Amino acid sequence: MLDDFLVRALLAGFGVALIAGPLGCLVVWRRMAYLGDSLAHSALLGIALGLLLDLDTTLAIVIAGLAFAVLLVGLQQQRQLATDTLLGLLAHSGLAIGLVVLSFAETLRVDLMGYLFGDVLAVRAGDLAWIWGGGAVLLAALVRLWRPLLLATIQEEMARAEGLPVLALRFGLTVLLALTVALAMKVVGILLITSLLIVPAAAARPLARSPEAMALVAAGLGCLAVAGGIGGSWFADTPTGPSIVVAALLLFLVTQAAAAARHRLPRRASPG
Amino acid sequence: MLDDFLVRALLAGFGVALIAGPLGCLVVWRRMAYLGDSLAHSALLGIALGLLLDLDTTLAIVIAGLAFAVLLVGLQQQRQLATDTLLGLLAHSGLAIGLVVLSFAETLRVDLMGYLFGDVLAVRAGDLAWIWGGGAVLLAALVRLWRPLLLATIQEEMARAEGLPVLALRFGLTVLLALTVALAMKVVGILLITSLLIVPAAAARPLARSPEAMALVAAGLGCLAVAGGIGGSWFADTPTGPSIVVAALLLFLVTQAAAAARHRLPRRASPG
Amino acid sequence: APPRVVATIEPLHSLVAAVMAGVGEPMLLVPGGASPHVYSIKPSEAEALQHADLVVWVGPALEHFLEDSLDSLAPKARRVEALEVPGVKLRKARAGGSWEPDDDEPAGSGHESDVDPHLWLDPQNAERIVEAVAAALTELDPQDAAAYKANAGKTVAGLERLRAELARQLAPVAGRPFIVFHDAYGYFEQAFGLTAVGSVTVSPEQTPSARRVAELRAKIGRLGAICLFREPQFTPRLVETLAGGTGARVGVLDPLGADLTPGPDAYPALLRQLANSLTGCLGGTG
Amino acid sequence: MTEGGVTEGGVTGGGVTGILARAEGIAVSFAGRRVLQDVDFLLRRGEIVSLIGPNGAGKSTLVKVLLGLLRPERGRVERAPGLKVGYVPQRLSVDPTLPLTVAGFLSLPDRRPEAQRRQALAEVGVPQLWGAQVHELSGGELQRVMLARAILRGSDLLVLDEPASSVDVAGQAELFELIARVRDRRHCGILLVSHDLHVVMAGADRVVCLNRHVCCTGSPEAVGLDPAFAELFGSSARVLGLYHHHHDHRHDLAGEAEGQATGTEG
Amino acid sequence: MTEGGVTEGGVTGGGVTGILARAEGIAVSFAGRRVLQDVDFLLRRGEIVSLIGPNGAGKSTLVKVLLGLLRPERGRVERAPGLKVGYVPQRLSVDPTLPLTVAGFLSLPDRRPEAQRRQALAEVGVPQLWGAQVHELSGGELQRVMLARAILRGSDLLVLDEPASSVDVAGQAELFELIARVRDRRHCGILLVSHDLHVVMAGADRVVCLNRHVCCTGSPEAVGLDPAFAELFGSSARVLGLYHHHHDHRHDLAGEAEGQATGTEG
Ligand SMILES: Nc1ncnc2c1ncn2[C@@H]1O[C@H](COP(=O)(O)OP(=O)(O)OP(=O)(O)O)[C@@H](O)[C@H]1O
Ligand SMILES: Nc1ncnc2c1ncn2[C@@H]1O[C@H](COP(=O)(O)OP(=O)(O)OP(=O)(O)O)[C@@H](O)[C@H]1O
Ligand SMILES: [Mg+2]
Ligand SMILES: [Mg+2]
Ligand SMILES: [Zn+2]
Repeated sequence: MLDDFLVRALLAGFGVALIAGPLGCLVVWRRMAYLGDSLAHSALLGIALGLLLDLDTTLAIVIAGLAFAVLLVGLQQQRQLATDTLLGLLAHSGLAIGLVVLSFAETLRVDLMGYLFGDVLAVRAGDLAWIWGGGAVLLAALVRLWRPLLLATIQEEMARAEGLPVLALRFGLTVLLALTVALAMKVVGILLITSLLIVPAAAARPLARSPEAMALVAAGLGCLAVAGGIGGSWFADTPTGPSIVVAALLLFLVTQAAAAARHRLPRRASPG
Repeated sequence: MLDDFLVRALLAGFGVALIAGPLGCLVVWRRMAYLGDSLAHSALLGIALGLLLDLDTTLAIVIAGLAFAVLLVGLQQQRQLATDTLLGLLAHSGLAIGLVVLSFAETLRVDLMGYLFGDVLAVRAGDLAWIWGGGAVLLAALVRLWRPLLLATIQEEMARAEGLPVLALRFGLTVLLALTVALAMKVVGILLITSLLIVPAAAARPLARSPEAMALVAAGLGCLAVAGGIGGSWFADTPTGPSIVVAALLLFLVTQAAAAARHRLPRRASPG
Repeated sequence: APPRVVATIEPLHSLVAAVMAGVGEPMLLVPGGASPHVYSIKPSEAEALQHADLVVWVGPALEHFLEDSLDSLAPKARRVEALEVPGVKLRKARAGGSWEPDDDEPAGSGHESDVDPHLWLDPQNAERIVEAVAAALTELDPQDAAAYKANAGKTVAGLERLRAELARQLAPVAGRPFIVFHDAYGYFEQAFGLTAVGSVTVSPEQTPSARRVAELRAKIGRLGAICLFREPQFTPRLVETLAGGTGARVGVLDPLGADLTPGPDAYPALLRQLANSLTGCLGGTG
Repeated sequence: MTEGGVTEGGVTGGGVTGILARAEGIAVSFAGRRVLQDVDFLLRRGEIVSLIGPNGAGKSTLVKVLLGLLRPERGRVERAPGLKVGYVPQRLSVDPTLPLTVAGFLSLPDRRPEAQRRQALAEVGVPQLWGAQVHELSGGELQRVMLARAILRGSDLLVLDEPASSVDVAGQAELFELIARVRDRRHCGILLVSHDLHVVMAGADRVVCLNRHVCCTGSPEAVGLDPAFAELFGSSARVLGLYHHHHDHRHDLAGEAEGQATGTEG
Repeated sequence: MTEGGVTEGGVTGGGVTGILARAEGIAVSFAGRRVLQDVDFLLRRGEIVSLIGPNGAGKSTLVKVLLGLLRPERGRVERAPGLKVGYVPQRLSVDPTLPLTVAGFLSLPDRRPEAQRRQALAEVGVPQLWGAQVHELSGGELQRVMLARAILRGSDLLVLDEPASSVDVAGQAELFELIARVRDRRHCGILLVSHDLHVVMAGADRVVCLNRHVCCTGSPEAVGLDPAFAELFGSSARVLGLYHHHHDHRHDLAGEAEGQATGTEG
């Protein structure tokens, strides 16, 4: 017996998983695993500022995401700090500034954590249209950028020398990610969207021999995790969002174990 | 007029900054910026399990940290996923499993947010002894491992071939970090300790030409951020922990701007 | 069949249960220990909401997580939103830190998130909620109208007695200053003329500044003996910082009644627990 | 101090003897140390230019300036408008986090027909690597694959920084023949950087000898006889000076290597 | 199927003619493809062994197996107990996130007196790089510095995988002289991998020719005349076969390179 809200949750989860799969592969290849968290924290800052300035929350989140993309691409211009460091720095600073800003308007009650956990069971029919419509647009943009992005990921200097607009590509990717997170975080929560970016892509890695295969497998595993997580949450009566993440983790463990078994011989000797 | 609690906050902050500076450099070099968050989330899982099994919280945090270190080092044995991906995966899974576990024990009261935001103003005299004593022990261990760790960071294959116990070193570093985070998170909160790991190290990078210099500068900048943040929180009436993070961010921006001004010519041409 | 009713937090659940006594039992959404500030629903709860005929909640200022869920899961259910119940007296949240008595002002227009949502701690507000719930139930289930009317009358009378009893109990400590952990007791103070002189923080996510801690400590010193109240969900460390070396006593207040067994008796028990904590600490016998 | 400028289109390209890229008066310093000083450089369509010089001479730096990857402190760089560049950097490493076959790599960033890709692989002598993962290639295999991709792109300008440093001895001869063939067929310009005097000079039309500044430039024969060249490469160069290029594509080289060369000036 | 084993201490080292490392019956496959098949290898104290073979022959793989970085599918590896290894891998890249001077790098993982470090840098021909940042070095400079560090460690066994692939021509001769000097002075064993026939064979006591299996092995002269060697390296090897090693450290080499070499078998 599939209740209505379960169907909506499934559809929303599938929509998010399908776009998060390919984007997540780029996130994993480019060492941007922290990106979801950083974006989320900058979004919290955006929400806080939006409340102070009486802006619409979604608008505030999108503006914060774009500002974040500009900042990140700007900071990446120097070569002395790795992307994960920059993302960690932005994440912590975003949260800290958000908290300081909020302290100036103390009586505003902003439920920071509400965004963290979100609620995939509370998806409305209108949200579905947003997720699938927005997801399709984002996916189309990603397909257009796919090959240039791959080359820029493998050998950035070479890509630049050969005339690819590497800076614009990096900015484009960050904006795509920011919009995806903004789209998904109001509906399914930050924890779920950032997990669906990383975990299925990581689970897909040992099964893939080409970037496209990895993207497709990641999308498929993401959908599997959504279905499994919602099913598990129904039967065990556990919180749905976290259950999906746990399902994704299980898939990751399965593919890792399979890969380890396949490659058992020869493997790297354990260092002395 | 320095109130007693301010002195304690300063001393605790200095203690954390002094150990976080050098460790943070290793975190930044090894692309482990996500480590603090992952450890913190695994600690939350530990707390949840500890409550269920009636364990002491500190013990639960330490056990969770060690388990985390084993898991991370184990997962790093495969080469197909970067460290930041593994850390992101562990962070999200840790949090998700923690939430699922907590849902089975509904009446447990866990103040997740208390650990996240902590409070450096609530430091007790006994905490100071822990931080400085524990910090000294951890720092001594770090000094012993410093050079081998550096070589393993630069060229892991070479280090292994030359007989360094790379796996043990990696495990040792992760354990040091886990213990530092465990030590500090109960006292100053997760946000502050993870920020003090990343931000001062990032700020120190452009000023340093040797690893040791970077470690010392990071420790110094961390102390400066603690003093500045606590001072700022006093004068501007803002929350103390976040103010320290914002102060560290300001220092980062200053050193970046100084480096950019110094290296203005020649710089990389902006790509097409 | 009796209408299916969902109440969000334990105090509201208790009031609803009292109104429905003998007809049915409402369901409690957020269990006592969990904080309504941070909650994510499970499928069983989503299903309960989906099948609910009536949802009783405080409002988006408290159960933020429900704001969207209600629209999608229970679009047709009747709702009683306590913040909107006619006759309920609302207060503005006070900025944390040091308060003077004239800081209390009634909430009028302004941002909805400025409202202090802990309105159930005023027994008169509880009476209004009881009446609103009874009215809603009567519309949904006219057959049991008589039972609801009788129950509501009994509950309101009980609440009146409770108010008188607590007023008597709390009168001796009315003038004694105390400090609370987060600004959750304004309604209770107002109802019984208590003098809270500050809170450590407005909401648990926001930690105080160094200056505020210093001010609160100074105030404790100036006013002499004073009580500081922590809450069971939150780590007591800051309260210790405030109390340390000042001679202030530390007590415990719990605005949600996490330890209480859900049911009609939970609400009075909650208020008595608060009153006992207050008199215990402020009266110097705790 | 004039700021370095990079222009696209200042050079009229397209023509058969058109200039593909030109640098004038280039100066680059790193942390106050001059690495390039007043360097002029010119590359025309259809010619193979070898850039040689001792380690640290600034060869890779000049290449990066020419390609617009590095902004010079002084001087001007111009590139023909719409110039299509193929570049093989000196240091390569491919990350194992990204699964990628050689076949897929050859189709980046634009899809290429399979037949073309297979032929390019065959031309660089590694047809069997079609389905191999790029990050698992051996050092020499990777260099060959990078070269195949650069050639496949149909570039107007091929820039190869030490393209054969890990390629085996039989392969090197083949590769330099291939490079000459590509130039003949496509009439593109080729800039070849190498430390290895004999292979690089073998097929070049022009040699530029760099050591912070341009020491000497001209045909391989002329450069070989230049005293600046002898000074730069020490006694090993003296023998190379006798070098002659036979157009039957057999490379007879006599190299004498002996100690005590001047590494870098001051 | 016997699992590959790595033993430390199965070989009695220490003695003047002691064996430093031995591999027997090594087999390695990647994804089902045999890369090494039944390979035996032996390295004694005081000898310089050159490992040569075409790209993809399995040279780097064999080195990794010998060093214990890769567990073989079959076969045994033994190393002298307490063997001190110095290793320069084929592919190097140093991350700019870590600030490190050349001087500091030479003191990893153990501190070394400044005088020793300066001398090592001078020996590899780059004394001026003392204060340079490691990640800013040019390709050849980095290789020289890596070599200096490996020599400085005072290892019993030096393993250099393509140590001179980016080093300039004058530097290469110096480096191979230096390697011979190190061997003479320290009496250590040296394993040298290279694609570059003439430089590698120049100073070697023994040459091992690898192409999935060991094709031929022996003194440079003997190997040069071996028909397996000629087959492996094609016509370019025929001329090299005439090679003779003069002990006045002048390296006269005549190399003839011509197309159509057999890349890898199968
Ligand atoms: N980013 C940098 N910062 C500081 N110094 C640098 C940087 N890049 C290169 N250098 C220095 O500039 C000099 C020239 O470097 P370049 O890479 O151009 O040399 P090269 O001629 O290509 O040498 P090789 O033959 O070794 O590749 C070297 O001494 C190098 O140490
Ligand atoms: N990790 C790996 N996975 C799969 N195949 C591999 C891996 N490492 C090496 N190979 C393959 O094994 C073969 C031998 O590689 P190896 O690096 O040992 O060659 P090599 O003799 O050192 O060549 P070169 O002269 O080009 O350095 C190559 O064909 C290579 O593609
Ligand atoms: Mg170079
Ligand atoms: Mg190799
Ligand atoms: Zn509250």
